[in-house]
Amino acid sequence: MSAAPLTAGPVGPGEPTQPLQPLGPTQPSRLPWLRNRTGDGVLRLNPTLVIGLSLLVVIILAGVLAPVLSPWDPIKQDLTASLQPPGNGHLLGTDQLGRDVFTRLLYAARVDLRVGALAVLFPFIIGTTLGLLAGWFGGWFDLVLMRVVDMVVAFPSFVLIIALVFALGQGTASIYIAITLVGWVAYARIVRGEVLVAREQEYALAARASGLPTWRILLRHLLPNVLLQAFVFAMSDVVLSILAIVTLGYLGLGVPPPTPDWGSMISEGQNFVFTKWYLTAVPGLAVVVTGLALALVADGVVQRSGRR
Amino acid sequence: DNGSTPSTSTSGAAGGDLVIVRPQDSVSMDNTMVFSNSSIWVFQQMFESLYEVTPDGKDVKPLLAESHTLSDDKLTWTFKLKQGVKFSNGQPMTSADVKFSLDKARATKGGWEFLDVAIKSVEAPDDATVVIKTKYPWSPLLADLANFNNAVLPKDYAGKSHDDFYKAPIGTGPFVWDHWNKGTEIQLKKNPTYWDAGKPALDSVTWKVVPDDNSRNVQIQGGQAQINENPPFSTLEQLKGQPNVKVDLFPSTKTDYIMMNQNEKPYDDVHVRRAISYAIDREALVKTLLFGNGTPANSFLMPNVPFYDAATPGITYDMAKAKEEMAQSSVPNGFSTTFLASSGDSTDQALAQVLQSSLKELGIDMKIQNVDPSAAHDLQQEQKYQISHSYWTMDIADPDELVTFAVDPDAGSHSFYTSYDNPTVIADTKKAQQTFDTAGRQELYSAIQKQAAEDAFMGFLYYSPFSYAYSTKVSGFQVYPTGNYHLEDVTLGS
Amino acid sequence: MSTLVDGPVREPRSAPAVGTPVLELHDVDVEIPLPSGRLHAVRGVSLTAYAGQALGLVGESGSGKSLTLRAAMDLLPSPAVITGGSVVVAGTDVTGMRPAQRREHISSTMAMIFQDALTALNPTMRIGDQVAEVPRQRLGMSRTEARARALDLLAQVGIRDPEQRYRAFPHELSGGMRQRVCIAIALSAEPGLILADEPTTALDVTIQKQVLDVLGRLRRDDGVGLVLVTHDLAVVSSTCSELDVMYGGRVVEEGATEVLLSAPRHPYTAALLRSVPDPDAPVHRLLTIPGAPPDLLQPIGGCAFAPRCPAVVDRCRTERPPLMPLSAGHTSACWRAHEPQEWPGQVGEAAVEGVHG
Amino acid sequence: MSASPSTGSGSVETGAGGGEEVLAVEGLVQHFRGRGSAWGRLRGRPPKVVKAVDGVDLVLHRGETLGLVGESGCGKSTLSRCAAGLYTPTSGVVRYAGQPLHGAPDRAQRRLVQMVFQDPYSSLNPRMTVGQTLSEILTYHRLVPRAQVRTRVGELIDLVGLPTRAVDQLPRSFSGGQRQRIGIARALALEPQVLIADEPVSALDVSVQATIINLLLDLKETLGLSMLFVSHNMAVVRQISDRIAVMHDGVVVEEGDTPEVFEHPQHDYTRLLLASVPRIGGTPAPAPATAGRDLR
Amino acid sequence: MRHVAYVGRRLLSTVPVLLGISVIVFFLIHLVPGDPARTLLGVRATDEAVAALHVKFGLDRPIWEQYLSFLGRLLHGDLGRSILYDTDVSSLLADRLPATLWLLVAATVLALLISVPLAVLAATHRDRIADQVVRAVPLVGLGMPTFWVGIMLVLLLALKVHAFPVSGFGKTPVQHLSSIVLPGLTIALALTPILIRSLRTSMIGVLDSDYVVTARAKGLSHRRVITAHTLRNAAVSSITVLGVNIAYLVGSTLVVERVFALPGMGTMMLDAIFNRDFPVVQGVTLVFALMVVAVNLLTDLAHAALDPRIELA
Ligand SMILES: Nc1ncnc2c1ncn2[C@@H]1O[C@H](COP(=O)(O)OP(=O)(O)OP(=O)(O)O)[C@@H](O)[C@H]1O
Ligand SMILES: Nc1ncnc2c1ncn2[C@@H]1O[C@H](COP(=O)(O)OP(=O)(O)OP(=O)(O)O)[C@@H](O)[C@H]1O
Ligand SMILES: [Mg+2]
Ligand SMILES: [Mg+2]
Ligand code: NI
Repeated sequence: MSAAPLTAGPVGPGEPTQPLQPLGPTQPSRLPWLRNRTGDGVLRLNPTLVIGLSLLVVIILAGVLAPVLSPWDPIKQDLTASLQPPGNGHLLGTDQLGRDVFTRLLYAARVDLRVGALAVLFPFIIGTTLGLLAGWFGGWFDLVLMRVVDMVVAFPSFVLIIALVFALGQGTASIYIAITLVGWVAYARIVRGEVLVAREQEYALAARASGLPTWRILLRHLLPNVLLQAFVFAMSDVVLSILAIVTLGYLGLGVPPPTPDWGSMISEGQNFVFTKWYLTAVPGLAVVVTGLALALVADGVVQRSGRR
Repeated sequence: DNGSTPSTSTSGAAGGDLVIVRPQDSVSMDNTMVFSNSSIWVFQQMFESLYEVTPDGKDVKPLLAESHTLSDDKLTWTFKLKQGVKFSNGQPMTSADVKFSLDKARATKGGWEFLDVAIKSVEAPDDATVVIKTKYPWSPLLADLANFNNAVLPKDYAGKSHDDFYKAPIGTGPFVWDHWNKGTEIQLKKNPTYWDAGKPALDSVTWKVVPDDNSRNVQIQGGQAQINENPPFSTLEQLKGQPNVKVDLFPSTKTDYIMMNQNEKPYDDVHVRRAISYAIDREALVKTLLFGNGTPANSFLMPNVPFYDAATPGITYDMAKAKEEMAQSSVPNGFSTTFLASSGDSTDQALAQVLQSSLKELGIDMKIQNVDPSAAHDLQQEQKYQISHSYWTMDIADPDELVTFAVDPDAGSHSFYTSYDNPTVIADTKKAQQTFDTAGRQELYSAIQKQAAEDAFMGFLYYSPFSYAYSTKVSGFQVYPTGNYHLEDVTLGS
Repeated sequence: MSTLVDGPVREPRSAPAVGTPVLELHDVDVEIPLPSGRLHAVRGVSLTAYAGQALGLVGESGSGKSLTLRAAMDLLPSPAVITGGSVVVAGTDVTGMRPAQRREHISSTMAMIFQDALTALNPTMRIGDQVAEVPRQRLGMSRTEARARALDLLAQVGIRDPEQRYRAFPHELSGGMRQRVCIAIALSAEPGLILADEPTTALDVTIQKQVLDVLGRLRRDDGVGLVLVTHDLAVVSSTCSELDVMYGGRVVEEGATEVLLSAPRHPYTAALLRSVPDPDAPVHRLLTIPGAPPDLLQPIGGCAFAPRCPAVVDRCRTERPPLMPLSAGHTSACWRAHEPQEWPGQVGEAAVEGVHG
Repeated sequence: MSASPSTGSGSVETGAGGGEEVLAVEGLVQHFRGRGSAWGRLRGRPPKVVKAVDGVDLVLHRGETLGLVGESGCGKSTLSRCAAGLYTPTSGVVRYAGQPLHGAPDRAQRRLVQMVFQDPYSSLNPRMTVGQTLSEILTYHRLVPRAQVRTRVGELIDLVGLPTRAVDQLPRSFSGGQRQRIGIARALALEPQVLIADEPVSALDVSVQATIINLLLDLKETLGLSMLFVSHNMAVVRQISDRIAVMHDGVVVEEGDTPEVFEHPQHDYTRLLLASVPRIGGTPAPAPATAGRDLR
Repeated sequence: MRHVAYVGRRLLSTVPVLLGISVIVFFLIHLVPGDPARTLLGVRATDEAVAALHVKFGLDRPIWEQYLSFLGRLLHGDLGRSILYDTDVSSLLADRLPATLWLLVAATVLALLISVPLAVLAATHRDRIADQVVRAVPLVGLGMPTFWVGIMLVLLLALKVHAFPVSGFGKTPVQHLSSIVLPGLTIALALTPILIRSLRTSMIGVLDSDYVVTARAKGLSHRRVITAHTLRNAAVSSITVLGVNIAYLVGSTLVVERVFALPGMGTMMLDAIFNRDFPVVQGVTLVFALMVVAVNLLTDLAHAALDPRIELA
């Protein structure tokens, strides 16, 4: 009878004579969402992702290269040149205090992207951690956490953010804290839901069957697989955070002056909507484009991961 | 009322509901206690005092009083009341009502009673006569009586409790109470038995709360409202461009200041204050913040107040001098400080940023701390600030109200919350209160204004008018320099 | 397994006489445009299904069986499209018809059932309503008529207590019952032919048997033709009289089931047959087919099975073998179909070596 | 082979498979609580209980393959997961070499019973390469010195018949059959004594199924593994098992040597099962005695 | 019947959530710096007057005691008295509730009217031009600040076209209806991107599912396939998305009511925050939370009604 040697050679007339799909470089990309479906590590991007990423890169570059792109200082005032119409060296004219609107627009990209990203980072970390633990361990921890989530969710988040920013005083730190206190629940919910599914997947069972310790299963096996949805949500969350900041600006609670930010630019321009519409429209458009870019990136990532 | 009507025609059709839109609601109808303009401007349509401010804001004229006489010792004032005046509940107005009202006004605490401190007693010898005795000669008395806190209310609140009365107040004015949906609107109706026959023309007046600047503008254009109370200067240009909308700037007594808290170092140093005052480019502020609708201030008093001295050598923009002063000061190399600003107040925001960049040239590193308006207000009053912005509008036609408030640290406001304390100025203030002849008072007030400017206890910024936008259908609308307006002369065309 | 509750035996309205062709596919090509290229999934498939006859369609996973059926039903999943050949339904070429007309013609002649009955039933609609839908919407019956018809159909496929089950939702039924509801739905349009795409793969053997029995009975009693897609040769063997074997998007062998299974004349059929374990005769080792199925994104020069074929000769790699007749009704697409005894001994030789254990 | 519970732990019995008893399932009961509502839980209302396994005794001998068959949902997977120590049973014990398996503090012990899962698509972590999956467990269990991990991974991959370059690939670049091989390699990495295979071929195409069955047979022979093989495919079970246990509604209704069960089924359900098996070329089997039973 | 019991149980289960909410509301508002009494009494308020007001509103007692009495009064339906307006909070709320409800209903209806047809269009023309457009255009809306959209709508539809009143709420139901369109649309536009995407995704999932293929195999008309077999099933998952976004919707009334000068609870909330009118802030927040909880309950019920697989356990 055919006794194959223990370690050598394929066993039996197995299938693999040329079984594997064409392979790319052996070392796959470290960023899982940048791999394509066949996992060959080549960054073969889909059009949605390409458009989204390039828009985002343009916005980021606009912020980073602001000093190169514009000769003006975003903060320096020229009260003699207040509210100049576009032209005359000012691409988009000047604001009430004679500052170049275009320059402020560029610098605002820095501020808003940073604030938006940071305001999402903390809830992302906190919510993901809690959701992971709740989904895995269940029990009273899950029960209590979900009741807290119910409570926070019952508040219109905006009401809570405004109240918190009020309570904590105006400033970016308050914005971070308020958005974090409100925002973590979404991540906790999403990740918990994903974990509940993933933990029943056979690979999670297999990891347990292999006798691996819990922390390792959580970090190495579950987390990478549940992160996608949280990441996708984070993309739209950045937009929502920027919008929250913009709206706080409208209510006078946004990023403190003179730091340029799209929200305060919009709210400063509000009194001129009928005469100098571009003062609000252009920063408004900047928010829209950023939102579009992030949404496209999120879309592209989802498409790429093969989920719908 | 026989004030001249500046707005042209008076031939508008009678009747109609006038809708006034405003950013905030009234707080209360209690005329003895309330400080909010949005309350005052409403109850002034229902309540009338013995005297009223003249349209130029510089004098008073009789309203419910017919005439007065002053004793030689200048301590006893005797007033004859106008006859045939009825309250809106039909009850005739008598001297007993006046006595009741003045006694109540003086008895309040934390309200406007400070205006009446000089009054010793009020008597009503007969129905048509009121006698007021003062503790010492008190020249601003008529101006004080013209204030709304001294308005004439029915005796014993017409049988109601204080609280109930103010829920549906009764007065002698051209309009009577209808309803108040707190936070949204107040409506007053025409007083059909108003003593000045034929007035008012309107059927009713409604004040609606519309917090958003653009919404208010748009409502005038859309015909849902006729008068927009104080649109920001920044929106005037676009308002002027709209058909059927008229924009008026009424001379006012509004003055803006930079407050510097002398309890906080280094603002106790006059050189620092002067340096900052020199560093403020008032012309530029008028141009950018007020869009040219104002004038730089040279005194803490305003041109529409009696005894304002146009010749006061106020501090004007001069960077060189500012640096000179700075060099002489205790902090020649600058310092860092925090500006207390109200969030959501576009003027505050802009002003703070302008100041920030000017002070940078003096080596002063100024941060902006934004808190919401009521917190800002609290912090100013508790003097928990370093540098901040505030403004003032007169309520009476006499400078004493403001002068006491601004330079007398014992008057309860710690010299406009700056703790400014100059004995000469204080002495002059007291003397002026008891001086009756115009020339004498002028001399004293001029001295005060000059000294105050020299001490730079505040940075006087600018005088600005009251802006109003209204539908071209509205005629006869006029705002007085004190900020109040009379609606009995207003008519609505179709 | 069920005894069929006797309902009134109905003559299917449109059932053609036994032996007439209901569905003919001529050289049908199906392609799927994908970002990575055009996937040529079905490559010139021709087959004919007759009324009253059961035709089996077997082949490896991905060989294009489902797409062939769905092409016939005009139900290709987007973005798949028919790019060549013609589909003739009840004697009429439907390829040129307007979509609505085609839909109407096809669905009044043929019906389709799927592998997973749970997903093939609308989870939010009562099963009775789903069965009554065609009579009500398409056959113009009144509400009560349609209901009576549905009850009748449910009884026909062996659902007990149809009155009571009428109001059930799909999730309240067992897998076998669901699959039979699907059959009832398929029957509701009184088709001449049922296309069944792996209707029993999701079921276990006992229930599989019940479902196959229902289908068999329909064929015998009502003359309803059947095209049965599966990769289980045993199922085909006990159900179908004719068999088509597909590989790499083509039909590679065609003929009577009995003949094909006893004397396969295509190496793939032979290999497939040998890799199926026999419940009655365990062997030492099963035969396996080395290698992977062809990449349908690429053009295939010769025989698609050549890279895995033990009997491969040079010609196989360069020239594609057409379906060649061997005997009456038996064709094979292999250059060496005529000499099965010459095929080299494969590893599968071991398979007959002896009973294990 | 007897279906009776083994008498006491560690007792040695000889059956058709021969050899000592390695894995024993004794009186195993596994109930699942239905989801129930949070409110119901607060009020202590008993949620619905699913009796997936309801009192099963089984014994697996060294070197033997025990086939477990039964209809869908009868509790096969639950039983095998319990047997692999993945679930805490409601009652009853699973013993490995006489020692209770569950709650065993010794990870060396637990690794001796390993499992291959049914679904080749969900049983591999999609974000770990084959090499990572294998070396992770090797490193964690210190089965080989760190320096040799890579070599050992290569050996394992070789053992299940995958090419060496598979090490650096993610699961999604493998076909179902190849994935199932990876799953087997993962189980074998821990050098188990007992392999529990829960329907390892039911998701696979017949030709691929054959390669996996052959692989398992070879491994069993070369490594001397004991195996619990779960399937609902009678033909496959017959091909691979020495003994067979038939499960129905959470209990084992019949157990015996494979040819015996196939040729002389005792229980009605077994007969129904066998009668339903389609056969190539065979005339359809005669209807069994239980025919006509309602289908749940 | 089973629905009634289910609603009852769901209502009971909201009790701990509401209690938690009351705690958050109460303590949150006390974090806000500043003294409501001072804010109310104004510039020259004496310390005695402030203290008296403190006593009147119980602001002098320890905070936990204030909470307990707050809770006690709450149980009697007493939300306290507004410090700013010196009126019962409950009567203030009663005044303001209609406008907000009108707004929310209008927003939801408009959002559905816009998103359902577009989602159907996109899903049935998957990956074609119509789909791309329907998917891309609302994305633009995702980034637009609500107040800005509001202003733009007023400019366009009220001032240029005169189709709707610029702002305000009117007095009669007919006036309410015409005044609520623009604000409703403003919120709806913010909501549609999310709704369209979720509905489109679930529609595509449903359209790809075997039962829709079965329905098509039955020869049913396209219209019937969409209405009877697709929409309802797609709605099952989208209704949850709508429910989740209700909180967002309620939150956006804050800004939208301000832009359109609607006398609703959102404007009252902002006023109250700016004036430290604690009882009003508490009252409004509670009512908001109640509304969110109620809507979530409704969506759960709708979900259960649409999907027979849901067990009402
Ligand atoms: N919607 C689709 N998108 C992309 N490729 C598809 C799609 N549907 C089918 N294919 C591909 O088309 C080929 C044929 O598919 P088909 O479903 O007809 O195979 P099958 O023979 O039915 O296989 P199975 O036995 O697995 O059901 C396969 O390679 C499959 O991957
Ligand atoms: N984690 C769980 N929670 C609740 N019920 C479960 C769980 N796992 C299994 N069950 C239930 O227990 C019963 C037995 O399930 P099990 O998966 O063991 O059956 P099986 O024989 O493996 O079926 P199949 O052949 O379909 O895989 C089923 O009714 C199933 O729904
Ligand atoms: Mg298929
Ligand atoms: Mg199972
Ligand atoms: Ni052997």
